[in-house]
Parts: sequence; C-alpha cells; structure tokens
Amino acid sequence: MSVISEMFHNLLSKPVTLLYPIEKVPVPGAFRGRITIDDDKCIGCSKCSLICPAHVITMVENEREVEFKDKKLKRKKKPRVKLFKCIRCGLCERHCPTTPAAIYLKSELSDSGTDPEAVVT
Amino acid sequence: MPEVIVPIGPHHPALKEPVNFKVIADGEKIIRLDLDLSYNHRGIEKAAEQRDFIRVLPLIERVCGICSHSHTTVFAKGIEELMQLEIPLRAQYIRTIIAELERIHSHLLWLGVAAHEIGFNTLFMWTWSDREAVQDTLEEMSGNRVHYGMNEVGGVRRDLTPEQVNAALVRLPVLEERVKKYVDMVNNQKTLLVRFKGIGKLSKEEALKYGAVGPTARASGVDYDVRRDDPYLVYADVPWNVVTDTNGDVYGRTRVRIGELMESIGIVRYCLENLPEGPIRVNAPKTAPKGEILSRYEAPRGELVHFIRTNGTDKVERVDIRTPTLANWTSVAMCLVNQNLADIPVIVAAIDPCLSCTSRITVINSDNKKEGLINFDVLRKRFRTRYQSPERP
Amino acid sequence: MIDSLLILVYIFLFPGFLFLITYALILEFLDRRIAARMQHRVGPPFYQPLADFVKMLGKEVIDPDGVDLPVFDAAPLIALAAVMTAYLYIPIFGSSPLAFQGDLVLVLYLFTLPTLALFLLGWLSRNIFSALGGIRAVTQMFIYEVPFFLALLAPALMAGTWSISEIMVWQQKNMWFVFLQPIGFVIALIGLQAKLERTPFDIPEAETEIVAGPWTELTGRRLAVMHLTSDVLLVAGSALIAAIFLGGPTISVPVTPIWLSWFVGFFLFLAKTLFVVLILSSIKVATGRIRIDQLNTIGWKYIATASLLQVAMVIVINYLWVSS
Amino acid sequence: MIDPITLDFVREKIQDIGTAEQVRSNRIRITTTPGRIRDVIRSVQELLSCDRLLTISAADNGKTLELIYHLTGSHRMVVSIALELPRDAPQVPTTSDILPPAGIYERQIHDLFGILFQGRSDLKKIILNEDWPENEYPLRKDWAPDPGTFYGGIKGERV
Repeated sequence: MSVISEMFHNLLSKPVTLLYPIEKVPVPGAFRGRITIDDDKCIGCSKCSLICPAHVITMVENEREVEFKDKKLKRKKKPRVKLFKCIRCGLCERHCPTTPAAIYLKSELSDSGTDPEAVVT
Repeated sequence: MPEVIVPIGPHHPALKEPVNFKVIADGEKIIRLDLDLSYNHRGIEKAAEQRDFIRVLPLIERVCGICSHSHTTVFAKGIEELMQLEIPLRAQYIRTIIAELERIHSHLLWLGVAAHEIGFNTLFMWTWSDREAVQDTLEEMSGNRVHYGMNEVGGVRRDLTPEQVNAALVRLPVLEERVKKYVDMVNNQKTLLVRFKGIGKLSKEEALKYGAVGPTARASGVDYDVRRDDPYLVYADVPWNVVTDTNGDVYGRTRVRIGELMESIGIVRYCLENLPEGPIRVNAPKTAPKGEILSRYEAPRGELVHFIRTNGTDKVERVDIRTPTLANWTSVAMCLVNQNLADIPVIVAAIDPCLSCTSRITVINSDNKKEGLINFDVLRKRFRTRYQSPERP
Repeated sequence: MIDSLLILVYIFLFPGFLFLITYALILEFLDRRIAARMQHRVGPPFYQPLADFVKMLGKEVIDPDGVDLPVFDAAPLIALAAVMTAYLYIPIFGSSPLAFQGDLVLVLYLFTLPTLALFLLGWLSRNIFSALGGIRAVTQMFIYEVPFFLALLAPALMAGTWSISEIMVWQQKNMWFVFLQPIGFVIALIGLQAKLERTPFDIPEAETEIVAGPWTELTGRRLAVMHLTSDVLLVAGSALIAAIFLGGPTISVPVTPIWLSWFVGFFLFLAKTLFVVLILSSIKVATGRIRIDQLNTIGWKYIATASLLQVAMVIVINYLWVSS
Repeated sequence: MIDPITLDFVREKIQDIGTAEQVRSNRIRITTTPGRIRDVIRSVQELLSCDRLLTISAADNGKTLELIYHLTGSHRMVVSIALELPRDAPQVPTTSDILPPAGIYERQIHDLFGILFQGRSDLKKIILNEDWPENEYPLRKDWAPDPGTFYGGIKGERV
C-alpha cells in the first residue's frame, strides 16, 4: 500500500509548492531572461538585427565613440529591441562579434506585457 | 437508447489540446468515431521554406512544446548529413543528454496526465512535482524550461560546465528512486489497474497494420526503436536496451513508458559521466548542397520523421514533418471502437497525443451520413443574431 | 412558550441551520486542505469555501434555452432543504429534541433527495453531457443505496429501536457499533462516499469524460446552492455515521452535570465528524475513478453481499442474546 | 533481426517495375511510374518483407510534383519508392487499402498539394479549415499567401 504510506508521509512533511509572490523563484545562472544592450561595447554592425528570427531588432541612429579589439571606431547605429516581442532565443548574442556580446540575455525574469512600444535600447 | 452523438472536444477538459471527437455512442458503448484535429495548423512547413538554416531552427523548435528538442535535433542531423558535416563528439553527447532528459520529463508528464484522466489526481500531483527536478536540470543547462534552443547546424550552442554536470548527477538517484515507487504503485494500485488493464487493446498484427509507433507499438510487442535500428548521435555506444511489453493495452503502454524512463535515466547518467572534452560546434557552411534525406528520430511519443530536400541555396526547399502522434491516430481510432465512453480519455491519452505537432484531421470509418459543416461566417452571423439581437437583453 | 422558543433557537441558531452552514464550510475547507497536504500541495485558505459561495451567488445566472425554469430553480432548493431538515434529527449535544421513533428512516429518505435533484437538473438542462451525467447519477444511486440502508439498518436492529437518539443512548450503555459491526461501518463509509459523489465514485460528475455531468448547466446561485447542499450532506452524513457507529456526542461514562455533558457532547460531535471526514478525504486522495459498469459489479457482488452478511449476523446475535 | 537486404537483391526482385540505387548505408530508393505504384508496394511488402509505412512525403520541385513512399521492415532498411506527377492534373491510385496508415497521409497531401488519389471514398478536407477556397493548394511553389484573406488582417507591419 505504497500510496497510503506516501500520502501520510506527505501529510506530515512541508508541501512542495513554492509560494511565488512571497518566496522568490530561484533563477539559474544560464537563464535566458531579459534582453539588454551594453551601450559602450556595441559597434553598430547590425548583425543582430539581420539574424533575429522574430524581426524585433531595428537599428536606430546613434553616434558614439566605441573601442573594439583595441581599435577606436565611430559607431553610427545602435539596435533597439521590442521587449515583449523578443522570443529570447539568444541568436543575437551568439552572432554578435563583440566578446562578451554587447547584446545579451540577462539571467533575470523578463516581465511580460502587450504594449508594443516597450523597447530596450 | 438511440444513437447519440457525443461531441468530446474541441475544448474538452480531458484533452488540454484542441482535438474534437464526434463520438457516436449507444448508451455507454462507442459505435463510431469522427476525429477532427487540425485546429492549430500554423503552416510551419511553408514558413520553413523562407528561412535560412540559422533562423529556421527556432521555428522548427516551436512545432511542439514538449518535444521541441526532438524536432531541432532531427532537422539539424539531416542538414548536417546533407552538408557532410561531422559534428564534434562532445556536441553529440550534449544533444543525447538533452534528448533523454526531454524523454524523461515527457514520460513523467504523460504518467501524470494518464492518472488525471481516470480521476487519480494524487499521482498527477506527485509525478509533476518530481518532474520539476528534470525541468530544473534542463533550465540550468539550456537556459529555458521548454524551448531549449540547444541545437544549431554544426553542433550545440551552449557548453555544459562541470557544476551543471554534477548538479544533474546529484538529482538522478532521487529521480530513480521516485520512479521505482511509481513502478510499484502502477503494479498494485487497484483503481489504476482496474481502469488500465484490458482497455484499448491493440494486438501486434494490428499495431503493425495500422502503423502504430513508439511506446504504443512497443507495448504490443512490436520491436521497433529508431535509436537502435538506425542509430544516430551516440546511442550506438551507450549501453541501453529497448523496452517492449506484450499485453498491448493502456497498462502495457504505462509499463513500457516507465521502463523507458529507467533506461533514459541510465543513458543520461552514462553520458554525463563520460562526457568527452573538445569543441562543442563546427562552423557550418552557409548553404547545403542539392539533395534530399529522410531523417529519423525516436521522439518520446514515437518515431519522428523529417523529409528534408535542399537545393543548394541557404534555405531548405521542402521539409515534410511527420510527427509520431499523426501515425498513432489510425491505431487509436481502431482501439476506441466498441469501448466504453468513459475510457475515451484514457485510451487517447495512452498514445500521449501531442496535438500541436500533428494538426491533421482524420475521419475514420464514418459512413456516408451527410454531415453539414458550419463555416466560420455562418457561425459569426448566427452568433450575432442570437446574442446581440434587440429582444434579448 | 419558552420551550417552543428554545426549539426555534435549536432549529435556526446554534446547533441548527446557522451552525450547520458554517460547519459545512469549515468541513469543506478541512477536506480540501487535508487532500491537498496529502498530495504535497499547500491547499486553500480557511475562508475559501465561503469566498466561493459568495462569488457564485454573485455570478450571472445563465438560463439554458427551452428549460423549464421554475423546476430548474426549485430543484437545488428542495435538495438543500431536505438535507437540512435531515440534520435536525441527528444528535448534536445529547439526543436531539425532535427525535421520534423512526427518524432514522426519515433521515435516510431525505438523504436521497439531492441525488434525485441532480438527476432532475441533468435531465432538464437539455445538454448531452448533463443527461448522461444524470443517468449515471441514478444508476450509481441504485447500486450503493441498498447496502447503505442495510448497513444502517443493522445497528437499529441490534439496538431494537428506529430512532437515532435511542441508538446513541444504547451505545452509551453497551459497546459502540463500530466494534460490534465493523463491516457495517466500512459499508456505511463507502455508501456515504458514493452518495457525496467523491472520487472513487464521482462517475456522474466525471470531469475528464462528460465535462461536469449534471452540474454542467448550473450557474450562479443554482450552482452555489447545489454546492452548499453537497457540503451540508457531508456534515449531515458524517454526523449520522458518527452518531450510529461511533456513539455520537456521548461517551461510555455518563458525565454528571447536565451543561458539562452538553459541552463534552458537542466537542465529541466535532471530533467524531472530523474523524469520519478524515477517512473520507483519504479515500478520495488514494483512489482513482472507476467506471460505472465496474462499480456495478463491485457494488452488487461484494458490497451488497457484505451488508446482507452483516444483517444476518445481527439477527443471529439478537436471537442468541434474546434467548439467553 | 534478419540480415539487411542488399541492392542487387532489391534490383533482382523489381527488375521490370523500377530502377533502384543505394542512397545511404541503410536506404534504398526505387523510382517508378505512377501507374505501377500499387504493385511496387505489394512486391516491396511481400518480397522485401517491409511491413510498415513510415510516411508518404510530397515535394514540388517547380516542374513536377513528387511523391515518395517510405517503407521499412524487420530488416531495418528504409525502402523509398519515388514517383513523379504532372503539375496540371496529378493523379495516383490510392494505396490506403493495402497500407491503412496511408489514409491519413494521402488526405494530408491531397489538401496541401492537390494530388488526387483515385479509388478513395472520403477525400474531405483534412488540414485546412472548412472554408478554405477550393483548389488552392498552399504548399505548391507557385502559391503565395495573399494577405487579404488572413483572419483578422495582418497583425501589424513586420518591420
């Protein structure tokens, strides 16, 4: 009667459920969460906007002096991501020439919503 | 009682996915069955023809939520073979680990849903809480619980750090002991036995004749398993064996799936312990040469087949996805005839249907009774007159 | 005058309807919480049943097309009224003031009304699922009703009376019936679990097969009242089994001052009904739903014969006892 | 597990019906004409002991429509039977009576490619919803989705 014994064992032990709003959900290090752009490393090569399968990265005008492979170069464009359309596949991070990638997925929960204007620059 | 048409679906609490059974029942006995599936056909095969090899993988992955890694692996394996690309051994090991972890969590999910179908919610709660251990491992390794995005043409996108390997190895014994408890529970829990034994019987000849695949076929003694018949990745040199059963009913399928659970845990432990060093991917060329291939894979639900044809460009010319559940529909319809109405959810759940994969309609042995189908505009018009007409508040 | 006032208070206020409804909600909470903890979950907060009841009362009442509305509204109320009146004959403190010779039969008859109301609702709501659910409810009733009555008839035979309160008094003098007739106790529990349509026997309301059976078309206040009926039936049923098999609100040694015995009696009533509910919810957690034809075979082959055996044993013991 | 069948064993079995070549270690591809598909399948079933139909895949290579039947058996080899069909009126005799699972795949190919399978009673819509316009076959190369008929219009311009 392993079901009965298991039941009464559970009755006495603490329930397994994680009370979400009170206790925080443990997010592992490699979690592909919110998309973020590291402004002073991005060289504006627009590889990420070409590769994005969901077409959510657009390049916007943005002049900036940036240092890339110990060479100074002047960047003209910068990616802008529609936060709630991003499917967090991480292809942009994979194909970004800068190391570590200028556009990457932070390992914290990316909140959800429907507002199309929410962008991450 | 006269023949009664009982529509079970398309939005039915038993099946969490849109399938519609128009069951013609006499009292509790089922006489005939119309199966109506294709409620979320998304035209993935047409869309896949417009994406290059890097961008097509996230799309192919979304054919199904539970067996997403299966689809990307079978596709990537096919393309790599067309390109004559040899991916590093470590990448093959990582792919096998993720594949087998996906099989474990898919079978645990199925065990819970099957128990829920017969109202035994306790096992549903327990199996799904144990499944969390597998989900956490997958989340640590691949960064996401559902779409792992591990695969890429030419290898694997993320490496396994020693901590991840140890964390996974620590969880396996706990999981193994829990699965042993389920084995003993399934074998002698009375209500489970009464509702599983002898239901939806499929003999070996019928299973072969109606083309059943995966655990559904193996439960009737059909000894087919792509991992051993057409070995891919590292299944050739990992010590494991195919689990088959002879009694061919829902109970047999449960035993086969739990047996496979134990085998998968063994495979994952073997792969984790002797994970070879080395690179995890190779730079794949942009385009694939002209050619076609039939790439086969053993998904948790059965044999998954991708027919891929490339024409020298960087896009695939045709990908024909035949999912395991699609192959199982004929056999499940055969099992259902003259069974009890109360057993439909159990028998259908026994083939572990993954509707988002299969999105096809099958009409089985429906005689020529004319069936009027309401099309969308008529439905919309009828809705407008019925609910918004003036005399009705 | 005072006496009739006291009776009114007894019926409406303390051990009567007001207490009954609150205790029904509390027992539903306990049942759901214990079942949840056994499934390793947290379970609902204590005010959940009350919140459900109030919310359901507020929800919009959808009248299905072409349904005989007066009967559709009346059926849940009749069921609730029947179960509440049945509760009055069950001893809470000491023997209940309204007891009369034969109230056991009345209580058992009133307990069957909710199932008939469910069948009526199912049949009336012109929906294939609820019609099937209604038919299943009635077939299930035929199966468990006979053993359930026999299981409760045996103690009455042994105590030689038809009134629940006198059976309770009899048990105070001699042993509790749970030790004298253990088979009867088990069958009564199974019968109550089937009457309440809980998991091994929730065939009429099989969530995964026929949506919600007779409950499908119930919305708003009808659903609230019907849900309350099943809670009150849980209280009344477990109180009945506690009274007949576990000696009700009395203990073998008589307690001298009258008000202390009431107080102890009330506490014992709570404890025993809780014990019965604990058994019912662990049965609910431990089993899956069986099919209607399997229930038929099990019901008639094993449970019915066991209850007949029990009654035969009682008759034999009575005969020996009387002759000695 | 009986020994895998070799190429010349297959060639010798089906000399007159079609030509065979070894595509991969365990794949053999037979090309034949639509008219003779039924007896090729019967001979593959009996002579080459293939008892299971993996799938029927269809492809449109611009000029003609192709149908490929993939069968396998206890010998663990996959025998694929390929045939070509003209674009305008693609017709092929049905094989769902010999291979029951073929019923599903034929219905699916009929919907998406418009290949008519003769000798079938119920060739109703299988994939597409009820009010999909007649003889519009989405998976053909020359068919492009026309945004006008999207349900609820196009969901915002994809920039």
